[in-house]
Amino acid sequence: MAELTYRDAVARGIAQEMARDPDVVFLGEDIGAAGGVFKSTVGLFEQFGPLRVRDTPISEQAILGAAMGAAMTGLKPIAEIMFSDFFAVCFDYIANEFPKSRYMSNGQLKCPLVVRTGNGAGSRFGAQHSQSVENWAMMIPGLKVVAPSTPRDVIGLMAAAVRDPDPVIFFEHKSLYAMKGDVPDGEIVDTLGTASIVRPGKDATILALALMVPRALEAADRLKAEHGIDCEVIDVRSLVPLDTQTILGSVAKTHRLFTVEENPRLCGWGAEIVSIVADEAFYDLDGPPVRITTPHLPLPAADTLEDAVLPNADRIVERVRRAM
Amino acid sequence: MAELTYRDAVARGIAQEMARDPDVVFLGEDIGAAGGVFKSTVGLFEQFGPLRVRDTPISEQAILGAAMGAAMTGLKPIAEIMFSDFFAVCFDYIANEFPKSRYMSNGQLKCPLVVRTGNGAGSRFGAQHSQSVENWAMMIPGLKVVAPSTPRDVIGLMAAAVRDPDPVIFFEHKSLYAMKGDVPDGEIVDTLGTASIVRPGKDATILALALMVPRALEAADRLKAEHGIDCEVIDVRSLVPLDTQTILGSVAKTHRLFTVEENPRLCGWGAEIVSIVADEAFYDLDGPPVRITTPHLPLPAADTLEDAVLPNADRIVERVRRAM
Amino acid sequence: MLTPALFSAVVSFCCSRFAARAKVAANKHCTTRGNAGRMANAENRTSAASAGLNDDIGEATRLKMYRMQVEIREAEQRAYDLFLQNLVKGTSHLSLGQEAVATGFAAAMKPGDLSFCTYRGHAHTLARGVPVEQVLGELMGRDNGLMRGKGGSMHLTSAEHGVMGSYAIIGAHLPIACGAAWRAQYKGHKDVTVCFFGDGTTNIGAFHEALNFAAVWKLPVIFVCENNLYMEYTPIGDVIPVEHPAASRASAYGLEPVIVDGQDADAVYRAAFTAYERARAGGGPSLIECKTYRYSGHSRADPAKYRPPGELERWKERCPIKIYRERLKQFGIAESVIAGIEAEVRKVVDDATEACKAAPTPPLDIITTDVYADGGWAWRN
Amino acid sequence: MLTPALFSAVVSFCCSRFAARAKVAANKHCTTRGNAGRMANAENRTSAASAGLNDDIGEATRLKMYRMQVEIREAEQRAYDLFLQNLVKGTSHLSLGQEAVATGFAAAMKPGDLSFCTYRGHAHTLARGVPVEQVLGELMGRDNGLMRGKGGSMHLTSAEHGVMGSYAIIGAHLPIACGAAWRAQYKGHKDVTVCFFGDGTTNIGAFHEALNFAAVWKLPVIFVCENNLYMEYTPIGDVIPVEHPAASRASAYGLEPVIVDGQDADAVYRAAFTAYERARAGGGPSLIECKTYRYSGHSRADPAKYRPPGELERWKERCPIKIYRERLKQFGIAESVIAGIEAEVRKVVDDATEACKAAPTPPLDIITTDVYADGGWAWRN
Ligand SMILES: Cc1ncc(C[n+]2csc(CCOP(=O)(O)OP(=O)(O)O)c2C)c(N)n1
Ligand SMILES: Cc1ncc(C[n+]2csc(CCOP(=O)(O)OP(=O)(O)O)c2C)c(N)n1
Ligand SMILES: [Mg+2]
Ligand SMILES: [Mg+2]
Repeated sequence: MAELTYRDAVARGIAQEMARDPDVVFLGEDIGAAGGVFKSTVGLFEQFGPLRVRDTPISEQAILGAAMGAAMTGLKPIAEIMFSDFFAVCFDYIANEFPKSRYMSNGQLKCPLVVRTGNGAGSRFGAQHSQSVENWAMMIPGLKVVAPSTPRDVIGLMAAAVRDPDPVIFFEHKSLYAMKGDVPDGEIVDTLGTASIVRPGKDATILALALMVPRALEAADRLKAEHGIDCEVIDVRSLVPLDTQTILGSVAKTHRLFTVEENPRLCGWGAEIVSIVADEAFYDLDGPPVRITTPHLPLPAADTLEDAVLPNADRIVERVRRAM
Repeated sequence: MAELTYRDAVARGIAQEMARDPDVVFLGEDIGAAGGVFKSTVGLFEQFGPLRVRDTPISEQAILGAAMGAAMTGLKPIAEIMFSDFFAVCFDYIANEFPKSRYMSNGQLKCPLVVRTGNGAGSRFGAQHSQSVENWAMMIPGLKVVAPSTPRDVIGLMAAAVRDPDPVIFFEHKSLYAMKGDVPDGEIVDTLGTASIVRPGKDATILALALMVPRALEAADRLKAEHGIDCEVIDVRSLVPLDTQTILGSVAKTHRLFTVEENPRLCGWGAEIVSIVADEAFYDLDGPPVRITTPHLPLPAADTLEDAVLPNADRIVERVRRAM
Repeated sequence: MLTPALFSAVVSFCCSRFAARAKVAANKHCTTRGNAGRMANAENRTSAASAGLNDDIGEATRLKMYRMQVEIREAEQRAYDLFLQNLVKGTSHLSLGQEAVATGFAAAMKPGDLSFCTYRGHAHTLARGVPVEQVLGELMGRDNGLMRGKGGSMHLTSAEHGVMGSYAIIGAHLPIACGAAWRAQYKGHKDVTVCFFGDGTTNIGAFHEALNFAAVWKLPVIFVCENNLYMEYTPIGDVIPVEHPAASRASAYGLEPVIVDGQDADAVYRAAFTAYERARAGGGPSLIECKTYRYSGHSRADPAKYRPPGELERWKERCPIKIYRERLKQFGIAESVIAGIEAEVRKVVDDATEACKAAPTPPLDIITTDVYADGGWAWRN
Repeated sequence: MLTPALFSAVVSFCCSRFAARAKVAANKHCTTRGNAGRMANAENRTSAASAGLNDDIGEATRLKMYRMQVEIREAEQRAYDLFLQNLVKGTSHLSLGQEAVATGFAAAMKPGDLSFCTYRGHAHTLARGVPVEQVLGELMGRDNGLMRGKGGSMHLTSAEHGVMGSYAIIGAHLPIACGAAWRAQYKGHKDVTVCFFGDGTTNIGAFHEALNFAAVWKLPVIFVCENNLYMEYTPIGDVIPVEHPAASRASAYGLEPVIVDGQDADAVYRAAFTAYERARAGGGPSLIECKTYRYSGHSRADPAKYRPPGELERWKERCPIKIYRERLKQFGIAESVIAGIEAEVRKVVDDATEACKAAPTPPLDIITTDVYADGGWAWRN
């Protein structure tokens, strides 16, 4: 067991898989000798060399296209898109190529790759470098989508993603890179499609993802201490496959549902889950399911403004208390 | 009053606005002398000339970027992206540039433009030319999003979109181009942000968009005739702004909600609306809100397969009947 | 502007090299030159350049190439007939008139070499040996189709033949082809990836990213621009500020401009052969522009009214099949042999047509297969 | 490869033209040449080329350009100090060492000309006359910021000064600049649009689409590549297969390659002037590569350890401000005048700093303003 930052966990997760399988290759902008702009890939270039850890031009379409072509023909590429906002410049691969080639070819082609990216707000980078775009990936049939919230999950889900035979979009949260957590020694391999109950409770279910998980946990503690409301907090972890069993099971127990989403409101992941719960667990619900999201806005840059728009423990406490 | 196809309504809608305002310009691939690949812009080149109706290279980023730069500085461009699937090659403009420049500049910049595009399935074009991607636009804060279902609405909403001071994404449905409808003479100007109740009813609310509207109407007729269920059908028309008043008002009356969505299921527009209704009208609902969507799949090409995946009247009838 | 004079300086004329056996040094391009107008009238020159030079290609290859061109022509004409009978649904983009390009490249390939095609990919798919029945079956949405109807005309794929997909978003497959070539480079495999696309495609961002990427990484990939003079309905000259959509851009990627007469399968074969050798020897990518012309509209919906009068006729005089038929005769192949090939091909296409007409539509349960590698489509537990 | 020899043939050396008043024919480029290594040692040559040639630029413009370079330098150094004091939040990308490019272009602009900048856009914003206080205020997230903190360091915008935004997605603004230029062309306005970007940006798809589009439509837009030798932390030479990231690509768009010494504001001014004249006369776009260097890291997070030893020092010898200070003296400007400018600028920056420190943070209610043109953010009724 060691204490590791989320940032270092990224490098360790990738290293674990590259050491295991020589077909795992890694490409992206400034990921090599420079160790990545978030310093989350430090040491990989030294350990695995320039043929397996390759710097690219600023050509996101080429990066993802090359990853796909390599994946189709036998490699297991990990591609970095530096900020998830840049998915917009290479979205054809994410939306039209990776997820459709197996289907369109009736199973002849495969696309086992991982796209990892820095997602989310909190760094005062403004509207084009701070977005939470998990729903951009979740809405596309054929992709798998994960977003870990702890160093341990980073490693375990990275391993699961690399070993998965389908394209996986791997969202790292920029504001979690400095966060520390305990990580067991040795190989860690997790399972895609599994949510985890990070705080059991009986009065309400709170679903959260990535940076929102610690905030939901803080809120749950305060709701218990200050208002006697005992919330179950679930780290959704994997949007596709979605662990609806765990979610529906929790709602069946607590009878109340809250989602805490960093994405701007419209068509966020919480909307999908609410629509599933409202359909399949309607009679379990004792009250309206409530979504706590970043308002439907571009993100402002200034620290005071950015802090005011993201869901935080205060807002979660206030919203849950009011609803219950 | 004249009978017009949806296809011809596009050209008439654009012509109406170009005739009114010399700052309205139109650009896209093969839209000029060729009249567009769907022949929906026939005659505009002849009427307004090559300076106002401009063919472009196959450069979707240049098309949308140029539209934006022109809009910022005083023109009112209409840009065609031939198939909405191609939003993926120019998504940066749709997701990161159009909708954020006003906000980031604290109101200094403006972006009054329209992107019109052929959306939706039914033409046996396969997975990369048949998608319904309204949710790709709906999820982005700062955009407005409309999807007309009749020739009259095409003209009226086109006028509203062109006159609107914000970026509007205008989804034309490819399988509606041949559809005919009555259109009044003279100028038609509609209002963004208004849904329309296209069939009043009292037992259940069915929300539909574009090609799904005629299918929902057919289903409603059959539900009435065959099962005595009297459905109110609402053509949502405008996803942003969203006419939540009309929707919530209808649910308050019928106490049941169904959405009919052509988009693949996850994070579709219906998810958002269900989450709004479940939160704000929970106690109005007499049963679970149900989403009828294209399954979460890439679209198959063969006619028999494509027909089997899209929501149709049979499936709507069956699903509503089962739920009631 | 890159002036014609400058261009001449850059391009090395080496029609004469066509005379030599195609053992060209791997890092030197064999380059010819022409433009649309000239091409249409260049039959004499081309024939002259090739006359008496049967040795570097050989009779077996030539007969194979003739058969292939005829098969593509017949199969695509059949596809058009079937469309008129409402048996081909959806769209389809034919290569009538462009057969020599697919044929020349496929003939120069080795097994294991990979092809990346566009929506206009029937020709390239057939040229790699995929049976006509499977191609027509796919166009007709039948269960015997190459992808059982799930992909359709624009996405023909046959991994076992090295056809790694047909792509319908302009330019998307150029970066993907880079990736396939990267794998070969990384693994030390000797296969080469070829990627076909049109003149209009040279204006999209992915083209630029792929060419730069391939050149910097020295990937074994060949980019083949089939310049058929039109993007969809717009002449290519209206949307580029240079003379040649691909060749005029080659130097931006440190590549030599290469222009080939796309109506002459021998010329294509030789250029392809050289580029394959170069790529296999580690010499990196090539960008080859083939001047050609499509006889039909852009897609089934297009009557092609935008052509200037006489243009189609001029290019039909340079029909690749006509040229090649004459070539075979020049080399002493008997009319009966040629006619025999034609009859055989026609029978293949007839039989394929009947088989497709008789084939069932796919069972509906394949709709939910192969979204994911587990065979299914479950996005939830 | 575009060989050096060929390149020489393409580029017309016309340093001598710098001697003439900048009345260059609008459709002919004034072109100079150099590369990174040579530039660093080319001080003598450059000075020589400019010596005694004060007449085509004039003292007033020169003093303005000196003041501007000093202001950019001082303001950015202050931004860095404020970052170390944790008063600048978020990221920031400085142009220390690149001041001559922004200055030379801005000085050649007319009112109404439009600038499109990148995240590394403080220099270009200041050069158009935006007050230092508003720039620093934005970096510090204060209510006196140019966009009241809503945009941040990477999105400086001042429409009233013609600064039509700073864009943080690589390449995105090149097509947008085309649109602004299209509007001028369509309306018959005489303004010209200029778009600044880096060497690394030449590899992204949007660059290619924009250059082609601008050239085909003959738009009055100037694309300025500030080649500071690095994309983020990777040397540009590692990611392009040609010598010059922008100039080696010019011919792909029918444009002339133009390379300018980006450390010499006079050279930049002259190249800019020529390109503006050309654009205003309907001669279409220009692509200008300015060789320059950034003294700081890529962004505030970057210690720039990837530089080879000595490189920074060599380039610091070619500091644009040092060069220009000497130039002024050569032209007989008194040391006291120069020092006076420096003192004035320092006071401006000091006062701005104090004003920003004293300024309040923005009120939270602006969070929900200006999403839409109605002033609000309502997506529903
Ligand atoms: C990104 C994108 N934009 C537009 C289209 C529509 N489209 C299909 S084919 C085509 C013309 C392509 O021209 P070219 O590259 O010359 O190939 P050709 O069809 O002539 O073989 C266009 C514009 C598309 N499929 N993808
Ligand atoms: C599409 C996209 N990819 C990557 C980045 C991250 N990024 C920001 S600046 C930069 C380097 C740009 O290099 P260059 O064009 O040379 O400009 P410079 O920063 O040197 O001025 C990169 C890769 C981005 N902002 N947008
Ligand atoms: Mg073409
Ligand atoms: Mg740079």
